[in-house]
Amino acid sequence: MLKFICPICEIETDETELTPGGEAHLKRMGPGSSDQNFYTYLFERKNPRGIHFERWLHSYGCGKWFHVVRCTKTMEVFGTYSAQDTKPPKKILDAIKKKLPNGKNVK
Amino acid sequence: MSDKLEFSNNLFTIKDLYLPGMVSIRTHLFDKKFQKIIKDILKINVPNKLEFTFNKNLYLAWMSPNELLLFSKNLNEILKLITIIEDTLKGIESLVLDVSSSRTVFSIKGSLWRELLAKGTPINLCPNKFTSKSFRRTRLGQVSTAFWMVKTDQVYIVCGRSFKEFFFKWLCNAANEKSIIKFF
Amino acid sequence: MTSRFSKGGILINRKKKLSFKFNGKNLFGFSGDTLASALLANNQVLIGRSFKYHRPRGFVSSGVEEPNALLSIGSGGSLEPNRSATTLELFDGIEAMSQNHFGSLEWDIGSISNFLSKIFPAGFYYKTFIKPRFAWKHIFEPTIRSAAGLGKAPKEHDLSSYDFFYAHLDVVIVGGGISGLVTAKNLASLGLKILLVEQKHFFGGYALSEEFKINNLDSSEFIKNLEDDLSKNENVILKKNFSIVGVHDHSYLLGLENFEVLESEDHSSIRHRLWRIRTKHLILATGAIERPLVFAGNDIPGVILSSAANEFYKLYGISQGDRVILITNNDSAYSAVVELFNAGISIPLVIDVREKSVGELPLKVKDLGIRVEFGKAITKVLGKKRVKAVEICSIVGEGSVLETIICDSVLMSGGWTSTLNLWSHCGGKIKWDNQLNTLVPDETKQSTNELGQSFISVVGSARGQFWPSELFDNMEKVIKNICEIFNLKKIKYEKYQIKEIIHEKTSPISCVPESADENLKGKSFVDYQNDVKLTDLRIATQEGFESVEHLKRYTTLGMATDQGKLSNINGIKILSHLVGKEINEVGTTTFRPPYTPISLGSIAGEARKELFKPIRKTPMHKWHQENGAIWEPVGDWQRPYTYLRNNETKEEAVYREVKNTRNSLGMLDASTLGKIIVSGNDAGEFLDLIYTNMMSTLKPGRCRYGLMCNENGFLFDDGVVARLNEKTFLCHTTTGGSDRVYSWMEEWHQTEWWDKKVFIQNLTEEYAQITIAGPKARLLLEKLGGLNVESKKFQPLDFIEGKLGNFDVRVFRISFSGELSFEIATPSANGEALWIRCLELGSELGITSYGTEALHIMRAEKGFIMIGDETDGTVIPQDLNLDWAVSKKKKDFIGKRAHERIYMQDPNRKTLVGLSLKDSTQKIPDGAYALKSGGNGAEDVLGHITSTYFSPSLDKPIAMALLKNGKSLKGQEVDIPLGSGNKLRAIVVDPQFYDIEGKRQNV
Amino acid sequence: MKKYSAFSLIKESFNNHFGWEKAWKKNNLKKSYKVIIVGAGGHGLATAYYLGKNFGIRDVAVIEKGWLGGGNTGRNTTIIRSNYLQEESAAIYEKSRSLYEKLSQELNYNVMFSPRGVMMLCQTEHELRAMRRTYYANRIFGVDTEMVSPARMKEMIPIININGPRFPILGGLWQPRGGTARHDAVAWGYARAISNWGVDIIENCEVIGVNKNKNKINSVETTKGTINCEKMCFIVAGSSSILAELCGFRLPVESVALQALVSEPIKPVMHCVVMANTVHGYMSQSDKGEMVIGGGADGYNNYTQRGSFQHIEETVRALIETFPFISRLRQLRQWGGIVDMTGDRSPIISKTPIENIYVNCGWGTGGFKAIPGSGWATAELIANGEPGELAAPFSLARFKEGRMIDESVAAAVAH
Ligand SMILES: Cc1cc2nc3c(=O)[nH]c(=O)nc-3n(C[C@H](O)[C@H](O)[C@H](O)COP(=O)(O)OP(=O)(O)OC[C@H]3O[C@@H](n4cnc5c(N)ncnc54)[C@H](O)[C@@H]3O)c2cc1C
Ligand SMILES: NC(=O)c1ccc[n+]([C@@H]2O[C@H](COP(=O)([O-])OP(=O)(O)OC[C@H]3O[C@@H](n4cnc5c(N)ncnc54)[C@H](O)[C@@H]3O)[C@@H](O)[C@H]2O)c1
Ligand SMILES: Cc1cc2nc3c(=O)[nH]c(=O)nc-3n(C[C@H](O)[C@H](O)[C@H](O)COP(=O)(O)O)c2cc1C
Ligand SMILES: [Zn+2]
Repeated sequence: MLKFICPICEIETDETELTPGGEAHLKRMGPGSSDQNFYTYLFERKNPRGIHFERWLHSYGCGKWFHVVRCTKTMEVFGTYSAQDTKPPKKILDAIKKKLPNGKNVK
Repeated sequence: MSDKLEFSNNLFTIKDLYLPGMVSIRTHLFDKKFQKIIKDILKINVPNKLEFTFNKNLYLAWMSPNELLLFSKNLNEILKLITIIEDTLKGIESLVLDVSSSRTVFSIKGSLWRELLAKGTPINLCPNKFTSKSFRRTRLGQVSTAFWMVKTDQVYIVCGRSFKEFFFKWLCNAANEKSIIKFF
Repeated sequence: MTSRFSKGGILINRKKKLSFKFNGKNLFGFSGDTLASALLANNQVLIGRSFKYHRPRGFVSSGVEEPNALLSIGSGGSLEPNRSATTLELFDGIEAMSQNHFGSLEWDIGSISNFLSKIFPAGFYYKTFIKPRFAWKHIFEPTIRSAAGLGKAPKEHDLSSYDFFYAHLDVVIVGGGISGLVTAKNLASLGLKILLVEQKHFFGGYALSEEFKINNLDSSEFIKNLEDDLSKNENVILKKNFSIVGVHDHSYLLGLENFEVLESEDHSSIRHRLWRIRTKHLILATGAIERPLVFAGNDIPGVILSSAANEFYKLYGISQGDRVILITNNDSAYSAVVELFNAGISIPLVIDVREKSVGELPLKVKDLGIRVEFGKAITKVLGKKRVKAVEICSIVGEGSVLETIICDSVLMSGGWTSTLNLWSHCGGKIKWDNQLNTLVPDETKQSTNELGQSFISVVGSARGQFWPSELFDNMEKVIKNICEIFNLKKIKYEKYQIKEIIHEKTSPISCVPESADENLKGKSFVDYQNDVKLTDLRIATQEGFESVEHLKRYTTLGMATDQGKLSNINGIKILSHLVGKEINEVGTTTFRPPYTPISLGSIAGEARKELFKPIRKTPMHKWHQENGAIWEPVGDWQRPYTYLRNNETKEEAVYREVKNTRNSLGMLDASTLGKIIVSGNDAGEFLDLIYTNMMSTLKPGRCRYGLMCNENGFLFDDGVVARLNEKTFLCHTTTGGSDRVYSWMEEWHQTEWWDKKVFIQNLTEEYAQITIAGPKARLLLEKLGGLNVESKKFQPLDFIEGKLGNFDVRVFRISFSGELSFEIATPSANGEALWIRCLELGSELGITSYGTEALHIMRAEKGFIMIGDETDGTVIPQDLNLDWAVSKKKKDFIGKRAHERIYMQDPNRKTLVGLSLKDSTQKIPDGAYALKSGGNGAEDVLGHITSTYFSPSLDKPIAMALLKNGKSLKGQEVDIPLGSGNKLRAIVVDPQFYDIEGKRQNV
Repeated sequence: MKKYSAFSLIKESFNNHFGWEKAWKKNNLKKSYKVIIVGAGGHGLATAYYLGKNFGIRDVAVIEKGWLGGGNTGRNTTIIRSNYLQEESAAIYEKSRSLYEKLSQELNYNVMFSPRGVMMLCQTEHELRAMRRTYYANRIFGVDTEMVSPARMKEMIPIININGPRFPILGGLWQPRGGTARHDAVAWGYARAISNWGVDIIENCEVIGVNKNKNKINSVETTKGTINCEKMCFIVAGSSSILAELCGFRLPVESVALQALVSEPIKPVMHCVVMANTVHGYMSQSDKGEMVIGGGADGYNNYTQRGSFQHIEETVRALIETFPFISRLRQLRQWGGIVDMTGDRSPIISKTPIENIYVNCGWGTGGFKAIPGSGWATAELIANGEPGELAAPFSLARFKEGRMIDESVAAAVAH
């Protein structure tokens, strides 16, 4: 049973109050994009064993989407940030670097 | 549906506050102009995150960074206020809607209300976490709700109107005197 | 004979006698007993039959690890199968029945399989029953199945109630033994919120039945004081009958609190409460469990763990027999012998498999004059339903009998296993410690919480430190650590004085004699409940099932209701021996929740019957209820399917409703339709992206039918959009779609197009909505009065706002039935009143209410699509001839790119057509398929029927279908195979059947 | 290989069963193989089996990072059915089901395939309609099913509650020849058969890299060394994205946890498999007597083989509603598996961007039933380098073309 700090409400929220929304920072491909790009956007996922950038919705709370950085192997949460941030904040990236100095993902 | 929903036992009194008034105000809450307007009209401050402010019969609660819920037990008061607020907010990006019919409010009286609610919501209801200022939206007994404390021994809970009979049954079940823990 | 001493028993209250039944016999016990101790007090040693071979079994333990003593408790709606007698606190009136026997417990016909046990070793069923093929289905499997299971399932509804609770804590301490209590005591003054739980009905754990001094107090007195102390402390919640059963991600714990005794006294009390706990720190003081030794006949009733015998004696005043022997590989088990001897039991022999021991306890036993034999073992236990004697042999060798000793009970001890299940539930690793002869937590591989930090500490014998003087070795460290975690000033830790007991090391031996012959091994049980013997483990490894996981699955070792609490360690020791690997190389199987089985009822909690799932009701629900509505669940909503009058059938009612609406007037509760406000300067632009058609060009005061696709291009919702004013739109959605569409819009707004200036609000519940349809619809609105609804003023797809009678309304002129139709929206609070008003005024116009089925028929007669019928998540608007609602002008909208993909352009896509039957007495069945006429097989499939009805308006069957290249099939015949093997012949037509020119709705 | 039979069992009993051989050999790696299959789950082993049986290709290694059958094959709720809506699905699942019927005899290993019947409940009008559609599709595509009335259902499953106040049962889709099988035995049986042919099964050996030359693979790196191969196929369910990453491409799959639980064993009370899709839960009783229960998958990416308790909760609630008697039974154990969900919830048996690498994955929550059929089809793909009829619709290309095979449309969960 996961819990995250909703960056909007700034409180701990229980998984039962949230809705998962899959990989974050996907670039939407609209009309005119190539078949490959459109396929990548719709279907191809990183699905890493390790650090995952993902989206969650505080559905039973403020109703806002937010970003989470979570390890899919240990469930460690490296931080949460706004859905309108197109990149993860430096603080979170630093925390990840500290955990995985060689840049490789967790085994 | 107009049948009143009421329940009481030795510990709790649960009541549907039949037809109170509610207004949803959507705008950017941090906007200073907006804050002033609210202060002028309602004589209360825009509440902080996860909190509510009040003035006699009026409660103004934080729903999200761009939504407030204005609540009064008196529907007419609210209906009057809506027009005023709407008019005053004209220049500001906002949406003011009467939602009095969308939702209903239950009052739960009884000093053990924290215990009752903790049967259904995962949020931390310890007195130092959920205080007399707090306003929380949560999933409670499978229903989307919001609640706040109006007296030390009384809370108000909002839920969607169509859920109210189900939710009322849930509350009555949770009010079971035989299942008291005295946790808080 | 087992019996109760006339004195003693710390837990029982001899003044309070309780009666209970076992297999119909009336028996008595005392308050404070467990069912197990009460049965033993009545000399009931034979208690059940094993799973596979139906061997007679008795108690081996006194706690949650019990594999044998499983009983069915209660009857009817309160029957509970497989309840271990050792964990059930006795209450008045318990009815207990033994399980898994054909015939009586004493004379079980099923025990024939015991004689065949040699032919039926582990995994035998994979090797046989293969041929002939039909025999498996008709003979073998039914035979195997009929032998399955232990107790019988209840047949009636469960009458008990179950409770839930969410708790947030700083520290949870699991285990109310001496270690847990002392830890709590040390933390109690820190101001942290602490929960200490003990699964049993008493505190103290093993220390309660042990004799040692702590701070100069008797251990039992020390515990009593601690308990009293803690129960007065505000920061500590002390709970008995409460078991932590699971540790889940992000430090989420599940705990089950048991109120069975209370419930037996007061039926309105709850039975179980499932606690869902978030804790910052978790302390395991879960203690240790004694291991059996593996020798022939170690399962015969009367063979019991030495610690269990000791507990039964000290806590409940029970003696296991008149002549008791002990077999042990360690010193600790000697204490039971001392106790029993002092109580006057005859102890003919203590067998110690070790070469020697100069520990204090063995010496004491010798001093008492008890015969102790070192380096010896048990060849086998004699007796069938009760121990009669044991044959003694040397530990080395195959087990030639040296001597036979008469006795009626055998105590055994194979050392101790620390209880570390909870340490591992969430990924923590454990390792074997040869020195301590137990599993210990691997501190380098711990479970972690959401911060990636470890959050579990282990204290007491759960760490493998079993002797009293060692119990608190790491207590100071744990307390300090907690102070650091919570940023508290370090507190002084008080040292405890416990006299050290000089002891010898436990022997690693767990099977005796070491080279027992095959016949003995075939009677030496490792897993009692599942009848896994030494020979099974040998055969399995010989066949290559050497991974501990394969061994488990092949032999079912550790898969019984006790989950291997007694058997797992012996199992891996034996495995390590068989494959010649270190225990740590062999590893353990995975510990999984729950630690002890929990009732499914407690998992469901209160969510059963009417609280199972939320039900949503419209403002007019009560009226529907009182007027014959048959309900149809749509999402969480309940909608009237139709209203039954007098003795009508469902079908008759529906046809009546359709005809009445078409001929005069009908009204429908449409309140469940989704109503979403989208408002702001960019609202039009935003909706242009959400809908396939153009919404920004809609004029205020007007409505437009719109479609929504997902990014895959598939149609997922539709509805009428009304432009309320320059910047505000009201979007109607389907009943099931309102929440989905609202979240959909929010998601796109928040995560992709947050620059668009809009606010979105779901007003579904704010308005009750009533559809007034039929030729007399306008008359009714005029009667209600207040609005000008003349056809010139109020055109199709217009809406007006104002007062209708006394009601604040918004009226839309939209039609889903093909009739002249108005949808009236009014605040929900007035919904019921308006509905009743319409009925009153409409009665002389012949109004009738209609339900969803009539609605569906009427829309099908008109060829209107229905989300969920004509669509199924794979259909694009173009398939439904809705190209006109898909903008070609817009640069972008959700789904547009997807429509450009090859397969979406395929001319062979299925498209919507109508079907008309030649024989109008027939009806095309729901879900049927259409084939090329004359076709039979899969290659002839054209598509499937999406909607099919008998049309009361046209008095003939109608249907719609999605057929391959449907447009090209117009006028052709297709075949529709029926379940019966017959076929219907249909003609492909336009999917509009009724009032094709649309005259009726445009009046 | 010693033949298994009642006779050999009795004979061995006189010899204290000392004569049994290893079910599959513990081999050492050779330098090179014609085909390397990564993943010794049911699908990997079955693929090796049909490669040997149908194409005579036996110079094969099956590489397994843990213990054979320890992935989802060893942790599923063992439901076998083929009453799928879409033609392509029906074809492969029905092929599979029919292979299951004779699998014990074919492998000389009792996989305990138990055609006890699968009942899918209809609890709303909408579901009833959708199920009827499936029924008619089944008739045409050669899958034997029938619709049953609530009354008939009550006769067949006396413990069911057909009058649930909230979701009364309106009917059911019954597949009499669906059922269950002993999941571990399926893996062990295939392993025994291929090992007997000389196929190497290498356990405790993880593939950690692939060596490519241009667009072709020539060897794989494992924790036990480098192995050359002519072709490679990875069949690793929840780990598919990881293998794909090693190979240098991505897949349209996500790994999520699916959980199951068992009750304590009770005497037989329910003789068929029941699936309740509206309330979302399914249950059958194993030959040992436990009620085997499963439900919905988590919605977030996960590699831990643990899931969130809320799904257990929802599943149990749903089943108590449908089978009130289970309320007083106890949950004995719960566990999770990592399943690979594709964009349309249908599997992938396909060529990949790398010329001689093939993939079989995406079975998600429902691939146990497909093991023989999928092995059959995958063997064909590997042997010929091109998919046969069964596999062709399940290519990766379908996602680009928009030609999805969506089973969820029939309102069915995919088990
Ligand atoms: C709880 C649950 C219930 C289910 N219920 C059903 C059901 O009732 N009916 C049904 O039909 N299906 C069901 N399924 C789905 C079914 O179990 C799977 O679809 C099926 O078992 C997949 O088999 P597989 O052989 O593809 O994968 P697996 O059995 O998972 O095998 C893959 C193997 O690959 C190995 N591997 C991974 N990475 C590497 C590497 N780098 N190197 C070497 N080896 C590697 C893994 O260790 C594993 O052994 C269920 C699944 C779960 C989890
Ligand atoms: N001399 C020896 O070799 C030896 C060996 C073993 C035990 N002992 C004695 O046993 C005692 C050990 O004390 P301790 O406190 O460490 O252990 P304990 O076994 O006395 O107490 C542990 C308690 O935790 C409870 N528990 C376990 N799992 C639980 C769960 N999941 N939820 C709720 N409760 C749970 C148990 O019911 C038990 O009461 C000492 O008195 C020690 O002398 C001695
Ligand atoms: C069909 C089926 C039946 C099972 N029955 C039992 C059982 O009776 N007892 C038990 O302890 N576990 C049972 N299990 C669960 C396994 O012990 C184990 O949890 C599961 O295979 C997952 O492996 P893991 O827990 O080692 O990760 C069963 C599993 C399956 C798939
Ligand atoms: Zn929030």
